[in-house]
Amino acid sequence: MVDLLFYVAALVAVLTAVGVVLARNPVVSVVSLLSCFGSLAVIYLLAGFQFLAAIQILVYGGAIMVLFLFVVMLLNLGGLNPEDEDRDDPLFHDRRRSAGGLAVAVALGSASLIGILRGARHLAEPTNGLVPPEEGFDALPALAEAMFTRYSLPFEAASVLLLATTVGVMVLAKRQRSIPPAGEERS
Amino acid sequence: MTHDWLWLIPALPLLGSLLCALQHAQVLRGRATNPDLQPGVGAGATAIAAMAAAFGLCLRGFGDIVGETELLQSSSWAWIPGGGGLDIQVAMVLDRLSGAMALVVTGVGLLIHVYAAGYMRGDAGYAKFFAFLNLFVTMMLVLILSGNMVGTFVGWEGVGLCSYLLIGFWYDRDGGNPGHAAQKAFVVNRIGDACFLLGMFLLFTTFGTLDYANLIEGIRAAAMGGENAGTLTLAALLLFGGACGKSAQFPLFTWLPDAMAGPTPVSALIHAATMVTSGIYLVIRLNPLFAASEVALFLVAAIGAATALIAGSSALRQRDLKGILAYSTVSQLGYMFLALGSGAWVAALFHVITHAFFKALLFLGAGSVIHGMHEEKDVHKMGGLRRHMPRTFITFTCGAAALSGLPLLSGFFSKDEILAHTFAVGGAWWLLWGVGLFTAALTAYYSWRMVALVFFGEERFDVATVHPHESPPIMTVPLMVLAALSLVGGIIGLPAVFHVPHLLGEWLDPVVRTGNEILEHRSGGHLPHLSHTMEWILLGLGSAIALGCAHLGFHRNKNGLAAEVAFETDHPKLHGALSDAWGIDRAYYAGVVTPVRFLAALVAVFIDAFCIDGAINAMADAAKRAGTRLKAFADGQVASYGLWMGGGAAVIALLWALGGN
Amino acid sequence: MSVPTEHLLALAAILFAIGVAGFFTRRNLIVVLMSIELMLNAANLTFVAGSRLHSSTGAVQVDGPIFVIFIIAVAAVEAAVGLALVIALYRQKQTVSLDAFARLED
Amino acid sequence: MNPDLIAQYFNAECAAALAPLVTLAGGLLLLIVAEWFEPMNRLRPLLFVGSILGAAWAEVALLNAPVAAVLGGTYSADKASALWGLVFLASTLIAWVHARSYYRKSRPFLGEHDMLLLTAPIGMMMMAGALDLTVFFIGLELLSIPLYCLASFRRDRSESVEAGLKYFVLGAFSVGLFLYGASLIYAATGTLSLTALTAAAATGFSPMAQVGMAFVLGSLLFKLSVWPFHLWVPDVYQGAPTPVTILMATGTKAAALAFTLRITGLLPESSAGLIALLAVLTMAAGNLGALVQSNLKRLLAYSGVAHAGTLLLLVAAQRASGELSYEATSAALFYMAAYVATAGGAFGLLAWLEADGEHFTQIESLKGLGRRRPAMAAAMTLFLLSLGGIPATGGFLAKWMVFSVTLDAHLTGYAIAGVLMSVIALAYYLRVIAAMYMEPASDQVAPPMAKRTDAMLATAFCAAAVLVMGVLPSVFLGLI
Repeated sequence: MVDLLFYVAALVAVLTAVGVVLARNPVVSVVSLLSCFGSLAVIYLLAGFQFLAAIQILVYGGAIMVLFLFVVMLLNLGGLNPEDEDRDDPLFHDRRRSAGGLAVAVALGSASLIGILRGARHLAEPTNGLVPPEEGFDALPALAEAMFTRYSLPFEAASVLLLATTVGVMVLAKRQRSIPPAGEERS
Repeated sequence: MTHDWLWLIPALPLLGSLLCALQHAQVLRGRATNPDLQPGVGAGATAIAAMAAAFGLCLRGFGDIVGETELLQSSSWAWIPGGGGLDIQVAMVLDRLSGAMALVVTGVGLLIHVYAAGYMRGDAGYAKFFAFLNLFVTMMLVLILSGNMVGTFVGWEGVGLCSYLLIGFWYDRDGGNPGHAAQKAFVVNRIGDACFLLGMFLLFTTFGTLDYANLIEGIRAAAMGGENAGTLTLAALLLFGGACGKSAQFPLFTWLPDAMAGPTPVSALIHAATMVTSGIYLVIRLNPLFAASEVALFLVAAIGAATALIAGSSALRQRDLKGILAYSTVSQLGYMFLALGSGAWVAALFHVITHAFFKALLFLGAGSVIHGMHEEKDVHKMGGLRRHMPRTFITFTCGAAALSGLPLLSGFFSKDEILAHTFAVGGAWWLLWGVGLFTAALTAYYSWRMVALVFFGEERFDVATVHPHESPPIMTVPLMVLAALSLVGGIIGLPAVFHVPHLLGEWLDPVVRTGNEILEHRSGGHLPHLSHTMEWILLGLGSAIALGCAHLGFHRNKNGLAAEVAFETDHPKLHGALSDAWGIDRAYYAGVVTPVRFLAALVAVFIDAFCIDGAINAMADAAKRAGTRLKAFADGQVASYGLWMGGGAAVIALLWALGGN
Repeated sequence: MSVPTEHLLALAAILFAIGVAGFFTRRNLIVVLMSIELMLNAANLTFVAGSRLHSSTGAVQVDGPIFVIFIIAVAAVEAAVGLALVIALYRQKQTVSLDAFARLED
Repeated sequence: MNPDLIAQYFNAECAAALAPLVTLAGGLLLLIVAEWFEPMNRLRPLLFVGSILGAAWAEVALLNAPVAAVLGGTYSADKASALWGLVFLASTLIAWVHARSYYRKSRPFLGEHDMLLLTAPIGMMMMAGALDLTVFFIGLELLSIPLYCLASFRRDRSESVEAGLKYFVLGAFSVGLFLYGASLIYAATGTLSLTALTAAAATGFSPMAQVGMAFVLGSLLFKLSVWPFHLWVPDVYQGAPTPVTILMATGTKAAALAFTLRITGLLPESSAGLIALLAVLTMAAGNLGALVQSNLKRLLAYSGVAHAGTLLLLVAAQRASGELSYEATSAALFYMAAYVATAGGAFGLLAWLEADGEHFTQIESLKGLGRRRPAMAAAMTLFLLSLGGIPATGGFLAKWMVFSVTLDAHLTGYAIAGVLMSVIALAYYLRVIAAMYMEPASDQVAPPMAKRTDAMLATAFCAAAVLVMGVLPSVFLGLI
């Protein structure tokens, strides 16, 4: 039952991911990506990482994707703007580039798959029984402890990162203040 | 005992250089407010004083080593302190070889500085010129006096850099394209420098030291024990490659004739007397290394002979006065390498010294002529100048006589010693001896052709507008000193048949002893030797050839251009080949420069086409009608960059995914 | 019955490849950014699978899940910066197409 | 939480190790306060320089009492990372000084500019000191995010926005590669600690981990600007405001190199040849690319690519010899210290010229600079010669050390190729020198120049450093 749920979630994840890439309308892409993240959250849940599932929904779904949607709406890109959008077929508007891109994607993907399949034999444990988790699997306490001891440096640094990002984004996105005329400007 | 004052020898010209640079800066600042301001005239005096002081110190050091000590050494300075195997201690060493070289460099350099003070008068970059010139001398002294290969390399690169600056000194003048010549000189030199660097690395990895004294010990042990023969040969060849670049040997000599675009004192100092001899210095310094390898010796001799012949023949048909001298210099440098390849280390240095005298003299004399002729360099447009510039005429003729090897003059003895040695080695060297002898004939011919065309016959210029005048004493006095040296300089190396000691040979013996021992060891105890009769025959042969060809060259040309014109019409192809230096330069352009440029352009286009799209963008702009289709080509630069990145990562990933374990 | 780890890892690899494909083929910057999010999520999934693989009931291997949390934080940061740049670009060129910037070249 | 646990992690050693980071972060907070609190506004430069100097002081303290590993083995402040820290701080300070004169006329967001600039070295230090992939990753972001913003800081110029976007898009891609690679390594080995990973790699990585390593290496090569990951370099260097280019060219590269050297143990043993090959190709791409440039910023960018190739030789040498040797570390540190001074000086001069309104972008426009501004031209010449590796400059010794390490690792052929490449390199550096000294000035009249004491001091500092490193390298090598 649980493993069936996993395969359904996996299928949805793949289909929606393809949807992100193929959709002509950015809004559709955003919604597809949201569903993809949702199905990944299901998988995390199945694997016993409730906390990750929660922040996947809250942060990814609730914050990041809404940000995307917001920008799409702000710039009014919902409709098909012939200048911005891939006119005919989003994948093949430029055959050379797309072919190259697909080739690289396939190469990277297959390299990973080969590594995974060849590496599976090297894995320490017998490779089954991971989904669903065994009884009493609870990652949260250990996670919290590590986060505030061993990982306190990146944790604090992440706060500095957020601060810097706030500053940087404000500079980038603020409407242009009037800048003194091009006295020292290059023409 | 350490002699830390040795540091002063290069430091003094460096100080002079800095002072001149300061004066130049003041000139620049002054000119901003007053464009007519006279350039910093104090610079010449400063530079000359620095040179004189350095010369004095060299003399003092020289006096010290004439006594019981064989060499003076300063305390060493830890340039790169050891710790991880790399330990470079730099020290100044004045031994018999570097002492002699340093004397020539500072002595001839001093004379040239004096001359330049007159020659460059009124030039806008007067102070700058002396700053460069003093800096050059500094670097040359570092090259010579360093007791360590790294220090030599510093000087090696430094003189290249100064040469670049000085060749391009008159970058803003028309004709000759000095900027291009400077760049060519530097890049060709750098090819040699790369070889030098590699050879140095090789020696370091083999012997674990770059200190000359230790290195020579190591080489001696290896050569006597017959170890590492391949490495020694390779190292010798690489270093010889470096020497080829700096000393303008085939096939790297093409920069030297172009380098004549620089002011004439520069040609005299750098491209005749000092920098170009640094390759010879290096080989003498490492003589055991070369002595240990038959292959290296033969290659050195063969390249030397080939260079002598090619350049000597090219000098025959040049019309540019400095061009004749330039090819002649290349040819004489070839002689020196011929000597080195025959194991005649002393003869090579002997020729370095005499050549420094007479070639500096010739260049300075040529400068005086060109100066008097209002920058005319074409010998076809001169003639009859002996009446206008008597002092220049007499001194110049002395130099030409020495160059052509007229009996008993300095060039005669040094050239004869080289040829005698080559002959004595025998075997394949006999062929090289023949080449050398033939080149000697060419040398005599073109020297006297040059004298005849410049100073004899009718005035072939417009007497109404051009008034040749003798140069001021500040220029002619150095000429006279050099002329005297050219005439009698040979006494330091009289041949054995004269039954007087070979002064230079005895002096240099400690330096070349190891090399000779190795040569002796390799040949089983037989050093090449000539009987006195044979030596007399060779001397006679040399004298006869020199006198005969000099006579021929002079008489065919003393009455005007008839012989020149006749040759040109009779043998147009030969004339073209000779005046073009056998087309080697053009072959370079076709074979090396153009392909490299093409490669660079190809890469540019390649990157553009795939990534930067410059060309395609331009096309798209130009041909709007192609519009969308071409734009599809031109779009997505970021994606193309990413494609290369992703592709690179994918290749590595696939390699490692499929590899091992 | 349970799901073998390889399947989780393979799912991640497929998602990663789809993300890469989207990155290279799309020229709408916003969609390109979303493709990058897909790549990051593939990494997340692999970390989760790896953590399960190397955990036992008593001792949870937490390095992976912690990295996931950091990745989510950084994804937010990158999205913010990326979208700010999108807005800056849009102000200049009235477009969000990658083709709009190809001026820097020689 | 358990107090013992806290005491175990947050001890005096930890405080010492993190002191430079904390100083910079504190400076950042003070800068924010200063921005918001009017009376403190004028103190901003003081705060910036103060925090840099404070951090430098903390690094020097660490140099005398290095700390091997803190925070459960996730971060180290050993001697090498302390020295790297000093390199980063110098690079940041040079960039900042030039930014001050670059943005001299009142520009909006200067406070924000300083804040972003002060964040970058925190990230670099985390990268250099990381013993754990998580720490490295956050450091990487902490460096990259400010740089994205700074690169597009001049939003009035489309080139600037473009540069920021290109850097960002490709940077985000490389981060994706890194993360997926790290996750594969983790899935294969169950650890993210470099110490544990090195031990695991010694007994052989599984193919999965090796693929992961390939991805991680790819993202590092991107930051190092190695062929074929280098294509963004000329565009971004050219478009970004020049002071930011200083930081990108020197600091970022140093940080990426420091980390790459740390993880060479994780690369497959057979990869030394591959990396050396990449190094030589990078040198070729950089040098040939530079040969045909007419724009000085692009030329220097390509030359930076060539230098990255030389540095990569060091990585290959270290992989080939199998362990982090003293020579390799000192060569890397010396090379980057010299490169910070040289490239920092050269790009700094460009920033200065640009701020003065000289139309500097083309080599053409440098014509006659030797006459117009002799001191500036002399400094530029010095920097170019050092980049070209002429003896008696820091650049020569740096190259020398790298090549000797390479030879010790028996990568002879690659070392020879590297030496030969330096011949090509000289050709284009000389072209610039020739333009400055040997070609008559173009007609355009240079505008009246304001005295820029700060930029002048920075240039003089760089020039002195280049010379001292060339003549008295023991001053620097003694530190290592």
